[in-house]
Amino acid sequence: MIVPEVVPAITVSLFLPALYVGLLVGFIALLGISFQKKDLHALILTDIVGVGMLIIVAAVGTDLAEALILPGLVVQLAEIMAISEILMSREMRKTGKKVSFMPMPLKMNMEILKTAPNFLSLVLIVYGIFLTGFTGGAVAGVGILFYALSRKSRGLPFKLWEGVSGISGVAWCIWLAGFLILFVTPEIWLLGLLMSSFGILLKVASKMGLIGVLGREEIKRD
Amino acid sequence: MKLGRLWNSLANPKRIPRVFSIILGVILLTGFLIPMALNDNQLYPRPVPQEQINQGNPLAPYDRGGEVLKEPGIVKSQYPQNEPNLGKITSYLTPIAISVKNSTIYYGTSIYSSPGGLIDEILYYTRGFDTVLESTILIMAFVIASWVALNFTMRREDE
Amino acid sequence: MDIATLGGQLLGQIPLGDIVLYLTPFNLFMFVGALIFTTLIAISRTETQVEAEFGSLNDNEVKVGLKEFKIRRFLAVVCGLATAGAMITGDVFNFTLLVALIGILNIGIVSAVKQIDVLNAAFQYGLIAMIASLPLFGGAAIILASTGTLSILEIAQLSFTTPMMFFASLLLILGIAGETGIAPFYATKAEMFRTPGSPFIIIIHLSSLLVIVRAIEILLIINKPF
Amino acid sequence: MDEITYLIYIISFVLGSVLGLLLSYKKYNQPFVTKKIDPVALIISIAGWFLVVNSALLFFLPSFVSITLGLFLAALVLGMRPGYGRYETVIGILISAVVWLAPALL
Amino acid sequence: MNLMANILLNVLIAFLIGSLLYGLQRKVMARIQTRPGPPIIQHLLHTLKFFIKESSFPYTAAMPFYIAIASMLCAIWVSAVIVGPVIEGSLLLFFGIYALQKIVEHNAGSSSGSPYGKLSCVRAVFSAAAEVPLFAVLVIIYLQTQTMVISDIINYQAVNGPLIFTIPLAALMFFVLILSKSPDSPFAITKGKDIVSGYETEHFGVLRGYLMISESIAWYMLLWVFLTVFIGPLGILGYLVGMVAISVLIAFINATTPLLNPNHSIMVQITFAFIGIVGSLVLMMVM
Amino acid sequence: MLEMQIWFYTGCALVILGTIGTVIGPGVKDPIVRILNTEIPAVGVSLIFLSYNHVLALLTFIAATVIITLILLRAVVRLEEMGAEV
Amino acid sequence: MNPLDFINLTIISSVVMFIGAAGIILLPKPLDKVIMFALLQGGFISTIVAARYLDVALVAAIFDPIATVILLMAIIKINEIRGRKAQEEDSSA
Repeated sequence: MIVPEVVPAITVSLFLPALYVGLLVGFIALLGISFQKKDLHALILTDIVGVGMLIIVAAVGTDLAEALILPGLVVQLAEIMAISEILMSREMRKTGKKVSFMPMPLKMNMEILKTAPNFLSLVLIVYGIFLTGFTGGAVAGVGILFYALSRKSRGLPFKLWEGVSGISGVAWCIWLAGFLILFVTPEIWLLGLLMSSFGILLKVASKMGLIGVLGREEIKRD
Repeated sequence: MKLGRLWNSLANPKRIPRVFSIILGVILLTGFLIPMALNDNQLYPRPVPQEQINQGNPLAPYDRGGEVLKEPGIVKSQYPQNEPNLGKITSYLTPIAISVKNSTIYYGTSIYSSPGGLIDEILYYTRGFDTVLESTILIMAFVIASWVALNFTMRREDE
Repeated sequence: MDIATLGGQLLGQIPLGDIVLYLTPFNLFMFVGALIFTTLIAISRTETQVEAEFGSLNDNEVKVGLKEFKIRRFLAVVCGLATAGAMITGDVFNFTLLVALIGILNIGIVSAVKQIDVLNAAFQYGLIAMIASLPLFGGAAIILASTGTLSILEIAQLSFTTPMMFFASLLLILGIAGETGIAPFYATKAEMFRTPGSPFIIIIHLSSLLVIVRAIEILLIINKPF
Repeated sequence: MDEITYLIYIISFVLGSVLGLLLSYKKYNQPFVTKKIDPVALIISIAGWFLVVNSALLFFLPSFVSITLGLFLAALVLGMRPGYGRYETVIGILISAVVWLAPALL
Repeated sequence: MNLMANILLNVLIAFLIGSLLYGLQRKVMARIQTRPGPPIIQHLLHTLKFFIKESSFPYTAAMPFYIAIASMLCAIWVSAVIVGPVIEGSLLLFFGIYALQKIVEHNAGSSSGSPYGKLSCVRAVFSAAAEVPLFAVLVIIYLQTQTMVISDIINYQAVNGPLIFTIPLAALMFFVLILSKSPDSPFAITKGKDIVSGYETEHFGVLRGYLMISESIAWYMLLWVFLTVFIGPLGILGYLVGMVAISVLIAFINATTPLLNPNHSIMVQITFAFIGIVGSLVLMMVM
Repeated sequence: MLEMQIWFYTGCALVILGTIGTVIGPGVKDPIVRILNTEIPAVGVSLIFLSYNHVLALLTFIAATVIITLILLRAVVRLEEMGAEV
Repeated sequence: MNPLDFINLTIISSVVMFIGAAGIILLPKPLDKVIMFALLQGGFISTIVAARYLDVALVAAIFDPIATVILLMAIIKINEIRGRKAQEEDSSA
């Protein structure tokens, strides 16, 4: 028997320590937030709260738990992104300052930034495509992002940005179609499966990559 | 009147996350007093960790049996009656994945992350609606972030 | 059993794999209500706020720009659909995901405004929403750990309630309170309503109230007081 | 049907009030006159409240007819413009209450 | 009887009695404050008056929404009557109706574009935060009677006596909720006189008429739920007497208390809710 | 089995240590330092995932952590540039 | 029982990770912290190798330098900004 009927004893024995660690981490981080005056620091600390959540979910130790972790991660990431953007927008309105929109320095001549990105990004993207799904999307996304971040060429037009976000919308539709196929006509489940995995891959990857493109767009305006 | 002042200060948006987190923290602490244990009769149970890799299984740690396109893998789902193709996705491997499987025993994770595999089965088939929502959350958060970025933080001088 | 004593007779189920949506008169009413509001919002134009100008007798019209209007309408419609989904879903984790989606959309709907105070409120609300994901998903996970299932229909048929399930539902309600911003955490949300753009911000309020009502049903089913 | 009867009662009460309001505005043109008792209003009020409270005594009428009629008359006085019809109403209620209690007391 | 006729009948009764109770309340308040006060019929006439007045719509309004909202409010309270007296369905459904109603009321304020309506809308969000916990009294009723279906609750009370004796704190909570819905009450921040007429400020003519009709039905329904759930099986006369008594009691409270500041109003209500929920649970544990 | 326990408890220790370090560690007034400290709990969680054999989740988590770090750093740098006191 | 039995990949990597964690928390300068972070990551990767999931180790090994580069860039940039600010304050004073 490859898969046991019930959860193995060792996983059960690890549940309680893991749960307690999750609760403890959550508690410490929440205490930190409640005594924190600065908004940015509170935002950083919420990241740790998310870590507590992940541990609690992981503690269940089944395949289902893992399937629940995957998206939880992505949700956490997306929320941090949206909220940090709001924070920046608020501060810009408050200070009313025009700042150079460059998030990362490129004046440094770092050796790694010249040679490594092409290769690393290629590996990551190819590997991400092989993986597909949420995981592959995240991996390939980091690849695109890293490539965009480290390149010095800045000729990306604004339209392309919208194009990339368009791809992700289309990808979401592909994924939905795949999902529907799985339920409506289960006979061609294989097609549905492939559509779903590649839809999610495209979607997640393009969205992750957007962050990098976002950075470049800002650099260009500098 | 002190109570009135306290109530007024509670209405300050900046205080609210702090108040919320302290309440939540206290409730989390009560978790230590409550007897808790994992109910071992779970859905989708998995084998003992490291067991499959120790056996030299090239599909470790996600091998759930079954044969490609012939025999479904073993999945303990909630409502098997709703899922005519239960386990087939679990056992499915792409041709590339099969070749990877034959060449090395250390790439089980990658094989099961490519189309087919247990997690895909759960994410797309048995609990597909969840994944719709998750990717919707993702797309919405990005829409919001990119919209704010495009229209406020980046092109503010256009206003 | 419990489901019938809470919301009336079970009218039907919509199976989507392991996630089974179910309909009682209560769920159906809330579902239809949310959909009607969403439709209304989708076809409305926004209000114009008229404010007296300072130091003169003129009026100052605060309008919502076309671009802003479009994105906010889009987010509001998605939020309405998510609320409608949360009314009929029959799976704890699915419900928490819908609540999380509602939370992020609520922030998004007001994130496009120009008032600093409103942006500040949106940010603080966002912080709460992120913190609340710990009790929300954590609560669902603890329910899974203690019962071995996430389906509400299955949980309703269990004959026991452990203290662990009680703790989990405590976490769950706190998470929902955080994501939707009810008392005593209402202030962030109320501040967000000061911005123009009436039919869209209404959905923020709609979603939170309906979700709370639904959450009460779910928690009663999970805890089975007798 | 119970509910239909009650609906008729309410409607007759409402109509009576409206009519009383209109008539009283025609009849009196001074606001806030107290201390004076209008004999016509007094009679209507007593009759109305008597019919409402003591409908059981009037065996020749079905009770719902008498109550409908009584509510109409009582409302006619009760619904008068502000300042009028108060003493009349109170006296009407008192008298009918006494009549209602009389069999028990005697 | 035919279901439709039954619904129509109950809605009419609810509307007429609700309006009369509002009128009575105003009269009692006026007498307490040594004013003559309007006739009892005034509120009803006021409502009907709006149907023969000219309707005009502000050009700042959010258009289809602004009109739809008034009829939505009406429809929602009519469905409350259907759930309540007509079919005696689930209390949870009534709770849902109450939640929806909150939204409509709130958006009536904000869709007009008037700053007063806007303020009322912001306050409505505040007050919803307080009223929803108060409505959680339903949970306590559920814990006590093990059902949410109104007819079953009535049967329970017929056997075990009125719930107001077994869970008095819950009854108190519900009473505070009713109090907060009455105009001129210390908790009526959405309709305070400092913001003209609150969310109704910019609704004229037929729309205002609809709003007022639904308010009357709402008042009737809240009192009906209170009496049904806490006092038990009553005849129609019993309902009437109970409603009049509660209205007069609330009029006394309204006449003698000032309007609270929004924050304080909410926190007072939440305090009540907290005391009510915790107290009831403790009482249940003890007994 | 022993190995797995070692990973698990090492992960737990790292998570708790890192959280405490992030909340009250030396020099955390500087947001950069605080973000750097959050990497320790991230590695701890990865270890816990590993000991449960949640390998796919681990893979995704590694990628997501990098992106979260990037987002936070971007916010920090830009806010610093604006001179905003947050 | 030979004490040398305790020296295996698992133990060593966890020790390395603890050293790295302590270094990140205790060292004051951000650049030092980044170096200790690399130590932490190294320990982590060797743990994955000890678990014999080589593909995961591969990905972790690719992400390690990326994370380091991102951190480095941010630190350099922020130092630059702070330096410029200090200069401006000096010149204005």
